[in-house]
Amino acid sequence: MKVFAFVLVIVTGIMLVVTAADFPAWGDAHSPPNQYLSTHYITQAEHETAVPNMVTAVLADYRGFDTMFETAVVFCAGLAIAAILGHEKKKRYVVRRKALPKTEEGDIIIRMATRFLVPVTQLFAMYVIAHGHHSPGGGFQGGVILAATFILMTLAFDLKTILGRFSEKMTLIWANVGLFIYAGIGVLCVLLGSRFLEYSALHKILPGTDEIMARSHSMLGVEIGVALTVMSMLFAIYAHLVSKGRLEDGL
Amino acid sequence: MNIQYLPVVAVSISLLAVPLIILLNKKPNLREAVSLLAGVVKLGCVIALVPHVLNGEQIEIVLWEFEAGLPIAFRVDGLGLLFAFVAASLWIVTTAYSIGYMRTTKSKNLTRFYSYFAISLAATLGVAFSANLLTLYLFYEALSLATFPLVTHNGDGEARSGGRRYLYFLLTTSIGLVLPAMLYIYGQVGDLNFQPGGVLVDSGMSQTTLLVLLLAFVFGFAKAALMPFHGWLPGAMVAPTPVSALLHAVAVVKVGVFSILRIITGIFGTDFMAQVNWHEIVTWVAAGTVVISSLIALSQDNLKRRLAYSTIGQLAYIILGASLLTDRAVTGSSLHILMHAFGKITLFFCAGAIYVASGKKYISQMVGLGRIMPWTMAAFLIGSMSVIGLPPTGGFVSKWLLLMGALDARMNAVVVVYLVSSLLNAAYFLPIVFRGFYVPGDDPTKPVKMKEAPLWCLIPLWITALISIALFFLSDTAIRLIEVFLGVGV
Amino acid sequence: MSENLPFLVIAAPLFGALVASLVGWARPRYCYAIAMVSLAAGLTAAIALLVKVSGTVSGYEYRLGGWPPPIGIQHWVDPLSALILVVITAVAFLAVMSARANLQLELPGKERFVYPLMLLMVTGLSGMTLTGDAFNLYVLLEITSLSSYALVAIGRGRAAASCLNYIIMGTIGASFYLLGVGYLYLKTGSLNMIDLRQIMIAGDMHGSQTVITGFILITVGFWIKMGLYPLHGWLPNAYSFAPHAASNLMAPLMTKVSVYVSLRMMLSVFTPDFLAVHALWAQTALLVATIAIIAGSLIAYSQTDVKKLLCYLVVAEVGYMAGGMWLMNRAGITGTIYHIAADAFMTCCLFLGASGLIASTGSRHIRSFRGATRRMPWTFAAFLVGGLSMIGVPPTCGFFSKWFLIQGAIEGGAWHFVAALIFSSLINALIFFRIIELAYFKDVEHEDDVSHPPQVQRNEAPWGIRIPLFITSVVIVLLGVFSPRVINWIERFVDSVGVT
Amino acid sequence: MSDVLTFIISRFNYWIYIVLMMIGLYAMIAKRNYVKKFIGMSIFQTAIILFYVSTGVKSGATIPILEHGHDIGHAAAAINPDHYANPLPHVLMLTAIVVGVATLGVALAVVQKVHDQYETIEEPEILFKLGQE
Amino acid sequence: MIWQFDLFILVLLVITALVALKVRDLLSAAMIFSIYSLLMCLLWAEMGAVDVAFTEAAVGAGLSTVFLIATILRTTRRTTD
Repeated sequence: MKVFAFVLVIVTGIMLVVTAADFPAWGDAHSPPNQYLSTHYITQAEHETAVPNMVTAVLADYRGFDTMFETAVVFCAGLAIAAILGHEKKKRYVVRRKALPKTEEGDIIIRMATRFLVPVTQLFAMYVIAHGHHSPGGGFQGGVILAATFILMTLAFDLKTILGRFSEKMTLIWANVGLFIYAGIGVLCVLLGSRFLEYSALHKILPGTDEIMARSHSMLGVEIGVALTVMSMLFAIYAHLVSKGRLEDGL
Repeated sequence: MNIQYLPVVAVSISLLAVPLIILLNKKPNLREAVSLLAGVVKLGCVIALVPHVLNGEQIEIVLWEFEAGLPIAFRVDGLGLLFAFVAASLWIVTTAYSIGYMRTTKSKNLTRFYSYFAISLAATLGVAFSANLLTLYLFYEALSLATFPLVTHNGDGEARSGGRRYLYFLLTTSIGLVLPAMLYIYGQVGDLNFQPGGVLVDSGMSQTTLLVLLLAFVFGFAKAALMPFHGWLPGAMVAPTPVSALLHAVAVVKVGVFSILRIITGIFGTDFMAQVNWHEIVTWVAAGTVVISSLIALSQDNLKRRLAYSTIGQLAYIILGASLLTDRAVTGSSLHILMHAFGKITLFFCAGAIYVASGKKYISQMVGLGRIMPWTMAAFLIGSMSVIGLPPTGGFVSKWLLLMGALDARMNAVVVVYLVSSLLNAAYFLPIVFRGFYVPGDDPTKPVKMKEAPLWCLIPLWITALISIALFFLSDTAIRLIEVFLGVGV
Repeated sequence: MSENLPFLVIAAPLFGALVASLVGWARPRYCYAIAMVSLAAGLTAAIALLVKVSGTVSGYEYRLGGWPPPIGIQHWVDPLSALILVVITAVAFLAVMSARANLQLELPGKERFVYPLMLLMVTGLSGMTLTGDAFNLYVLLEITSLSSYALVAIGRGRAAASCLNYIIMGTIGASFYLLGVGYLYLKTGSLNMIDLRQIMIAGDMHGSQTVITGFILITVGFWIKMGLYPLHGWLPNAYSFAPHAASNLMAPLMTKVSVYVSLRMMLSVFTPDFLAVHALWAQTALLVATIAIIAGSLIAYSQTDVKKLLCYLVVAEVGYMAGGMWLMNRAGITGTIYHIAADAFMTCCLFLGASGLIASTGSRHIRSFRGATRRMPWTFAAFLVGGLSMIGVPPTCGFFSKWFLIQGAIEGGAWHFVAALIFSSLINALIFFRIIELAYFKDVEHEDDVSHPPQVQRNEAPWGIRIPLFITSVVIVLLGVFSPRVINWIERFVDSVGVT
Repeated sequence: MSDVLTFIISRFNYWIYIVLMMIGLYAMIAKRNYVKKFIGMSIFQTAIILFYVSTGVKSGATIPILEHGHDIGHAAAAINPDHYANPLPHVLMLTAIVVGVATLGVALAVVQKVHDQYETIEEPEILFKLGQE
Repeated sequence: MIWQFDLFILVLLVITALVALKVRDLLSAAMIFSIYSLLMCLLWAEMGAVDVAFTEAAVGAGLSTVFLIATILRTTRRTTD
C-alpha cells in the first residue's frame, strides 16, 4: 500500500508541478482570476448591495445560493452525526435545570473565568455577525464562536448541565430556524414576484428602504440564519462526538 | 377486416390465449381447448393469406417505429408464409399430441407448459413475417427465452443442465455474433429491410468484411445447428417429446435456417452473393455437417438423440441448398423446410408414442416392437421415407430439387454429398423399422400382445404421416409460393 | 410561478428535510408522509420543467438572486438536464416509497434521521443536475456525499467500517473536482459553465497545460465518484452493507448523477473539439471502461451475496456509460444519456427487488431465491423485468441503450468496447438465468411426490416494497416502448452541443 | 540564473500547496490509523484552499473591504480594483472550510462507531477482525 | 507582504504537516495539527484573506481540533502508525 501510495503521489505531484509552471505569476494583479469577475465585485459591490465588505456581499448575495447550501451542509452533518452515533432506547436529554450547580468538584478558577468569559465572548460573536458588512466576519464565524462558548462551558462544567440548558432538541429547533430564515427569505422574494434569493424584492415590505438597502438588510437576516444553524449544529456535533452519542458525560 | 392486420392477428392470437390458459389453470380440458382453438384461428389466418400472396399482393404493416427507417414491421411473402403454415399447422397437431403424451406421463405444471408453448409459437410466426432484420432478431431472441422453460420442463438435474447449455449456446451466438453484425450493417448502410436484391450491394464493403459478416450470421443463428455450433440440439432432447417434436424438429431449428435463408436472399441477395463468391465456404461447412452428423447419428442408441443428429444433417441440407444460389437449389431448400418438418415430426411423435406405451428410449430395446405397436411403426416408416427422400413422400420432391440445383451449379461434389447422405439416412432409419417388424422380440415363444399408444398420440402422428404423403402430390402450391417469392419459374 | 420551477424542484425536498427533521423529533411516523409529499412536489415540478423546456429552443436559464450569469449563480435547464432531473426525482420517489417497509425491519427508531438525510441527498442530486455553476456543483456534491456517508454508516454490522473507506475515496474525488475547477478558474477567471466554455474558446486555451490538468483532475475526480473500475473499491462494500432503504436510493442515483456531471463537463464546458484534439484520452478512457465492464461482470458472476452481486453489476454498468461518453459520436452519446435514465430505473428495480427478497426471506444469499416463483411470484416477476433489462432483452429499456452504445462503438471503431458490451450482456444473462433457475426449480423438497403437490407458503415482499417495485418495472417497459420519443429528445440535446 | 530563481520564488505558494496536498493524499492512502488518515484529509483540503487563496492574491493590494465603507456612496467612483484583493476565492474557500469541518465531523463519528464495534481504529486490525467474522 | 516571512511560514507548514502525521501519540498529532491550522490562518491573513483566516482560526485551529481530541479521548490515543 505504501509503495503504491508513494508512486501515486509522485505521479500526481509531477503532473501538478508541471502544470504550475503554466500558472500566472503569484500576486499578479492582471491574471485572469483577478481581472474578470473580481473587478466587477470590487468596483460594483457597494453600488449594488451597499455592503463595503466585498466578501460578505459576494457570500450572502451574489453567491447566496452557495451559502444556503453551505449552511445546509452543516445541518446535514449535524443530522448525520446524530444518526450515526445516536442511541435510541435511552432518554435523550436531561431535565432542564434552573441554575448551574453551585458546588461540584473541579477548578473553581476555571469556572469563574468561564462565567466571565462566556458573556463577553457571546457579545463579541454577535458583533461579528452583525458587523460582517463592514469588517471581517459574518454569520459563519459568529456562529462558530457562539458554539465555542457552549463548548467552553461543557469543558468547565459538564456536558449534562449544559445540555440541560441547550438540549439536543433545542439545537435541532434552532438549526431549523436558522435554515428556515435563510430559505424563507429566499422564498419570500419568490412570493413577492422575484426570483429566489433576489433580495431587492424585499423593499416592498421593508419600510424605509430602496432596492439596494433591502439587499443589505436581507443579508443581515441571512447571516443571522447562518449563525443560528452553525452555532447549534456545531455544538450538537461536539456533544455527540465527546460522549460517543450518549449525551451523558463529556470530557 | 383489413388484410394488413391478418399477420398481426396470426402472431398475437397465441399470445392472447396465454392469459386464458393461465386463468383456466384448474380446468385442464378447457385449457387445452383454448390452445387448440388458438391454433385453428392461427392456421386460418395463415391460410387466408395464401391467395393474396399468390396474387402478388404486398402485405405490409409497421407496428412501431424505433428509429427513423428502422421499424418493427411485418411483411408477408411466399417463403415466410410457407414457414408460417408449417409452424401453425403443426402447432395444432402437437397440441393434440401433447394432450395424450403429457397426461399419460403425468407431467406437472401443464399450464406453464401450454403458456410457453403458445408464446413460442407467437415468436415463431413473428420470425416468419418479419420485414426486416431487427424484427427478426427480436422474435428470434424471444423464441430462445420462451423455449427455455419448455426445455427444462422436467426440472431434474439433466433437464437443467441441458437447458443451461441450450441457453448458453443460443444467447452467446446471437448476442455475440448476430447483434454486432446487424449493428455494423445498420451503421454502414442504414437499412435492415429484407429486399430481393439485398441491401449490401452498393455498400462498398471489402471482401473480408463481407466474409466476416456472412460467417457471423451463418454461425450466429445457432438455431440452425451448423457444426460446430450444434451442441445444444442433442442436449435439448431432454425436453418432453412434444417439445422436441415441435420446437426441435420444426419451430426453433427451422427458425435458424429460415433466418439464414433470409440473410442470403434478403440482406446479401443471391446475385450479390454469387458475385462476392464467399458462398462456397458456407457450402463446405454445410456439406461437412451433413456427412458428419449422419455418421454420428449412426452411432447413437438413444432414439431421440439419433433423431436430433438427423435433424442437424437435414438442416445443413437446407443451408447447403441455399448456399448454392441457383434457383432450383434455393427453391428446393425452401421446400425442404416444409417437407422435412412433417417427416421429422412424425418420427418424433413415434419416438414419444413408443416411450409412452412401452417406456423404451433406446433403439437396442426396440427389437420386435413392430408387432406390439404396428400402427406407430408403420408411421415411423413413412416418416423415415420422407426424411430419406423416397417417393411417394414429400421429402422426395425437395431432395430432387436440391439435387437438380446442385447439378445446375455444377457442384458435382455436392451431388455426391446429397446422395451419400441419403444413403446414410436410410442406413440409420430403416434398420429400426426392419428390426421392429421382422426380428422377433426377447422371447419368441411368448404370444405378442398389441399395446398401442393412446389415441391422442396415435391420431396426430398419423395425420402428419399422411400429410407427408399428401405433400408429394400437393407440392405445387408450395412451389408456387416460393416462386412468387423468388420471382422465378423452375 | 412557472418561471420559478427550477427553484421549486430543489426547494421541495429541502423544506421537506427541514420539516421532517423537526416533526420527526416528536412524531417519527409522520416523516414518511412528509418525505413522500415533498418528493411528489419535486417530481411534479420536474415534469412541469420538462414540459416547459420542450417549448424552448435550446434551454432555459434561471438566475438565482437575479444576478446575470457570470456574476451570480445560474441554473441552466436544457433537454438533457430536464430529462435527468425527471429521472432523478422519479427514482427518488420510488426508492423512498419503499423506505418505510425496509426501515421498520432494519432500523426501527431511526426514521427521524433517515428521511431528512434522504431528502437532503435528493436536494443535492437535483441541484447538481440543474446548476450551471462549477463551484455550486461542488457544494451540492458535498451535501449529497455527506448525507450518503451518514446513510451508509447508520447501518448495522460492517456498514460503518466500509463507510470509512467510502468517506476517504469520496473526499479525494470531490477534492480533485474542486482543484480542477480551481485550475479552470485560474486560467479563465470564471466559474459559470457556459461562460467557461466561451472564454476557453475565445482565448484559444485548449492547448493550455492548466486547462488540460484541470480537465484530468475533474475527470478522475468523477471517475472516483462514479466508481469506475480500478477506482471502484469503495462502492460494493458501501452499497451492499448500507441499510436497504439507503442503498435503494443511492445505488441508482449517485453513480448516474456523477456520470451525468462528467458528461456535462465534457460536452458543455470543454466541448467535443477539445476532446478531439487529445485522441489518446479517448483511447485510454475506452480501455479503462472496457476493463471495468469485463471485471465488473466477472466479479458479479462470482458473487453469492445478492446485494454484492448487484453492486458489481453497477460497476459494470458504470463502465458502459464511462466508455459510451468517450465514443464522442452521436450514437454513443445518445446511448450513454439514454442509459443513464434506463440504468437508474433498472438498478432501482433490482435493488428494490433484492430488498423485497431479503425482507421476506431474511437472507441475502443468492440461494434465498429458491422457489421464488411460487413463494413470491409477483415480487420475482418484477425483479425479473429489471434483470431482463440488464441483459438487454427487448422491449425493456436496457435493449435500446445497448443498441445505441454498440452502434456508437462500431462507428467509432472501438471493437474492444463492442466486445466488452456483448460479453457483459452474456454474463448478465448467465447471472439472471442462474437466478431464474433457482427460482423455478430448486423449490420443493418433495419433488417426486406427484400425488400431493406440496403446499407452498406464499411469502411475498411487503406491500410497501412491492408497489414501488411494480411501478419501476412498468416504467422500465414503458421507457423501452416509448424509447423513440426519448431518443428524439436526447438527440435534440446532442445535436445542440455539436456532436456528430 | 536569477530568472529561474524568480520563477521558483514567484510560485512558491504553488510549490508548497502541491507538497502539502501530496502529503495529505499519501496519508489518506497509506496511513493505517484512521484518525491519522483524517488528519491527512484535512491537510489535503487545506492545501486546496491554500491554492485557491493564492490565486486571489494581488501584490500590494489590501484586504477586500472598502476603505470608506461607512459613508455609503462616498468614494465609489474612485475604486481601483488593483488596490483590493480578489474577494471571490475567499468566498469560495469559506464554503470549502465549512464543508471540510463537516466532513471531518462525520468521519470522526464513523470512527467512533467503528471503535465501538471492533475496539480498534487501525485499518489492518479492522480488516483482520472483519475477516474473522 | 514580506516574502521572507511568507517563505518561513510555508516551510513551517510542511514541517508541521509531516510531524503531525509522524508522531505516534494521536493527541500530540491533534495538537500539532492545530498548530498547522494556526500557521495556515496566519498565512492567509497575511495574504489579505482576512475572512478566510478568521474562519480557519475558529474552525481549523479551534473546532476541528476539539473534534479530533474528543474522538481520540473516546477511542484510543496510541497508535503504531
